[in-house]
Amino acid sequence: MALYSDKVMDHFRNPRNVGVLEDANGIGEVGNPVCGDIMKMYLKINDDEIIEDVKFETFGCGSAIASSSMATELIKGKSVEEALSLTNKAVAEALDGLPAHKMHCSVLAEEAIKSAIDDYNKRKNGEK
Amino acid sequence: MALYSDKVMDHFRNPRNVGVLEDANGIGEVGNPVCGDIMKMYLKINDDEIIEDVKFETFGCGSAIASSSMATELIKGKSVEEALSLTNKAVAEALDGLPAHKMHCSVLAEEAIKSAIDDYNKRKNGEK
Amino acid sequence: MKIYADNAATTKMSRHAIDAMIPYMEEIYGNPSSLYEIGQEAKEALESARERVARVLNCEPREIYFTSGGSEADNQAIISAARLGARKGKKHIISTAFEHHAVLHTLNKLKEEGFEIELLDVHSTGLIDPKQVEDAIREDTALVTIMYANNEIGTVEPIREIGKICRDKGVIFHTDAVQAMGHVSVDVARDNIDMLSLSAHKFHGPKGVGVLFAKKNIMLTNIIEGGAQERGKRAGTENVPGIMGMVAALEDATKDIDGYAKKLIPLRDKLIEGLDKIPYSELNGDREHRLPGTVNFCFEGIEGESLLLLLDDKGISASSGSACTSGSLDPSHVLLAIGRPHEVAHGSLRLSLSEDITEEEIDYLITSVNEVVTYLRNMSPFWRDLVNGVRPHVFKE
Amino acid sequence: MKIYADNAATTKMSRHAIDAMIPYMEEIYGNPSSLYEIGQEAKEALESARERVARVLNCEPREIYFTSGGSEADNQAIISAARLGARKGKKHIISTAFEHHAVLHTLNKLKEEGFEIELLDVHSTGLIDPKQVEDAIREDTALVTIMYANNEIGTVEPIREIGKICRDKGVIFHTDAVQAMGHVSVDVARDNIDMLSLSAHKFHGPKGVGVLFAKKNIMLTNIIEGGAQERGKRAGTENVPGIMGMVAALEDATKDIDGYAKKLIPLRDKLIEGLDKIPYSELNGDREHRLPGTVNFCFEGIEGESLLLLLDDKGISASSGSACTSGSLDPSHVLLAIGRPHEVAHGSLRLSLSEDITEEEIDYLITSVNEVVTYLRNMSPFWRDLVNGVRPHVFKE
Ligand SMILES: Cc1ncc(COP(=O)(O)O)c(C=O)c1O
Ligand SMILES: Cc1ncc(COP(=O)(O)O)c(C=O)c1O
Repeated sequence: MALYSDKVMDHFRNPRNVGVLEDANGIGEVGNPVCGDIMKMYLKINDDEIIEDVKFETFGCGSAIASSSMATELIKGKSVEEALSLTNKAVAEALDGLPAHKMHCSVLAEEAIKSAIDDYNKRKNGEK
Repeated sequence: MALYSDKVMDHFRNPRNVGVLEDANGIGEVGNPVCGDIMKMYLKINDDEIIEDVKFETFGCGSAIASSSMATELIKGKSVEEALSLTNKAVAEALDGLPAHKMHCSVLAEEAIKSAIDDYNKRKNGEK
Repeated sequence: MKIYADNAATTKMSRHAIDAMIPYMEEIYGNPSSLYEIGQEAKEALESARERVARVLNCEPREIYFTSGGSEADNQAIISAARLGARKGKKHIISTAFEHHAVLHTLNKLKEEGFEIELLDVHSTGLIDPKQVEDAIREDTALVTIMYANNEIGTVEPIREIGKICRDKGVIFHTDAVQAMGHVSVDVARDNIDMLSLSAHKFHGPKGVGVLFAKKNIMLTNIIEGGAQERGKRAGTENVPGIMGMVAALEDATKDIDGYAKKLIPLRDKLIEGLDKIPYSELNGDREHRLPGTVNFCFEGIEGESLLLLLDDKGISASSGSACTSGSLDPSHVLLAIGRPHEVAHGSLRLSLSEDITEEEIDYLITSVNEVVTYLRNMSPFWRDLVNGVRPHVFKE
Repeated sequence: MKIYADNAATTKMSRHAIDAMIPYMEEIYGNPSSLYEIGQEAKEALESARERVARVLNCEPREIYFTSGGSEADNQAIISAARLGARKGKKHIISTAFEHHAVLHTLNKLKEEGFEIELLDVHSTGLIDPKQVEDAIREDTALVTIMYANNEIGTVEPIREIGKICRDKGVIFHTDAVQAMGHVSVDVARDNIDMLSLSAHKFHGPKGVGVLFAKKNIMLTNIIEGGAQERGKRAGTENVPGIMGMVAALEDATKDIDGYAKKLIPLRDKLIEGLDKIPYSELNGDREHRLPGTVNFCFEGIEGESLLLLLDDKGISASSGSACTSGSLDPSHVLLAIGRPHEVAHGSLRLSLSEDITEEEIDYLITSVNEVVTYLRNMSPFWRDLVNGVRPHVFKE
């Protein structure tokens, strides 16, 4: 009944995979500073379409940071297809739940991944 | 700052001159039970127009009983003229004051005396 | 002997209720809207208090709103139902003639706004017949508000049956349960209640805190606007210590309602029988359908305030419906509503007992009232007129 | 180290205030409307409390009404003035854009009823110029309501001058002094104030109790109808323990305002200087005209809630105007009112000190905020964009 679950607080206090991935081949950014949150995902996807490495940067509240951290953990080592099927609900559940008015943070995490994979696909197809 | 002054409580707890005066020659009654107070004054006035004895009966609140008691004390042994000049304010002051919404009790005491003297005058003049 | 017999006015706080408040005054003082630890601890306490109140009333936690007392809860319930009704063109409200002023004055305000207020007759018994409610409900009835138990004479209304009728007809039903809670069993589901008011200081909790229960489908209107506390329906930093004290008291007061009744009713009945022996006296309100601890009598020929003052001298705290004690010109509207004439209503006495009353104290109450009534009658010209037949008696001897 | 730096949200009750409540919870529990001894004792306490509050505010006891808190007082003051105005056809109300929601939401309600609400600009300083009030007052102005001190940024308004203008023009002037009381000198006579609101828990008193001061010529409208308490203007059994606790706290909080300022202002200024050294940060609200204990900063590139949570981990309790902590979608209306863009307003921090803060604690606050801001900026893509010049900075370094 505290604001956040212990899982959320753990991922907020000790976020996994924070930072920039210099050799990322898929980068996605969602959100906007006017609303108070931005999430940026860096993916390194290998030739087998496996996410070899992932990092994030987040400007936002505790649950935004925790959602980013959890999302990176959930997709690291997974295939692009698997990553694409990750829902915001799965992120929230992995965090032992989020307060109702904070669910949008998990949505942001899902969208950041999709956006990064989208970027990866565009680069692959030479659109970028 | 209690509801009533010590004087009021003393006259309420130990009312002076309570009862009926069998040989009264002036009796006055004011107030009415619907309003919650009736005061009845019995006067024995001698030939020198001095109030030799006085008694009262009261149906009413604490300050009504105390006002009656104090009023009888203030007029006992006084001349009819002096009794007629007794104001409700004098009764209230003698009681060290009454709460604003209880001032009407002292008015009742003044009126009861006037009514009893009126009765005495009427009897004297053979109107009764 | 010292006997506090005015528990319907307010109660002594229980040690348990006081102890439940202290930590929230001393240590867990954070604002429940804050993020940091002592704020969140206060918030947890607040939400657990809401759950505990909901458990007692048999409703959902989100149907519980904390207020500053019974008056505020009554005001908000009635205003909310009126606003909801008005939106659908419903401007008829049913209530009774002997509600608490928190209800009646709010209804008066609505009357000035164009609502039609129908006050049901409460008869000489102080009881509503559910049939009256059934007959009074119209297409445009916005609300039925009827108290669970009356604060002056202690009669307990057939709330469950009234609730059933309202539920069947789809009319919002509010009950002021300020006097009932802790004294009779109250269950908003069983009793078909849509809205209900409570005040903590009536059941050994703190002053200045209460509850409004409102079913989740009822959209409340704010009485106090501001911050988003209480789901946005009651602004103001939450009185966490008060709420914690209230909940502790509420649980204690409701945990053994049957035992409470079993203990208190025989003592109450003994008191009624004792006072009934005083000539020209009469119990106010129905003999059976009454709170386990409330007794109200009228005594002919005396006035209530003097009675109270002399009882106070004997260590007894009680109240009266006399105009002198109400601060208005008329005696209690409740006694007038059950048909007592003014002159008798002035001579009323309410004794409201607490659970720890003893048989010895009951005897002392009876003896003392008897003495004081006799003493006052002896100096009352009104009483003299009654016994001399100059004026007619109202009661039988 | 544990530092409670959210005294603007609520305060720790003083031992003195708690001790002042206890006898009224344990022993003198009577209802002040009762005649008997413990009722009259409670009544005496209540009336002496009223006198003591009046002495502090410099008004008459009968001009003091006890309420359930600052929100209720604000609501009642504004509604009352509006009703008085409307009777004379005056439906224009002047206020500011950064009032507390208890004021703003009440004004919104009046707007829906047809009142014209004019919210004065508070500039980047968070200060009203009295001239603005003078220019805004019209023939049909019913009320000017301007807060004494702002709860988020701590600026103190020129209330005395504003009061003078209103008095000269015959317009009712209300001020929400909830944040000012106990921190700066408040005197309703000197300051030409007609109505004023207080909340006890902001000056080390209990939660759930407050004061509405209203000059004796101002006829209040009831927010809560019912019994005749508070001269008929605020129904509900009086919260005597709460009121006694409030008065004790009020006297303590006001007895040495100069000493308080002298002690706290240098520490506050040290804190401001320390935080000002953090690059791309800026103090919110005027540097000089501010409460002795309130400091509010915006930090570019970070969000307030994460800042608070990490400070909490370091034992620091603070607050933010971030949308995430306000529960609404937009960041603080106060920060927007002083012209902060949304993205900066989200990154705000309010530290409100209590008198017992030490210099060592100030140092700890500065170091901790510095650390946390740096840490959060390092994981913020927004900050990266700012330092890389992708987005423009709002503040100078
Ligand atoms: C300026 C101001 N006005 C009014 C209030 C409302 O006070 P309360 O929450 O005690 O009702 C507050 C505090 O929340 C405040 O800071
Ligand atoms: C039946 C009833 N309703 C409402 C109230 C109001 O409660 P409070 O005075 O706590 O606001 C009372 C008590 O005064 C009451 O007896």
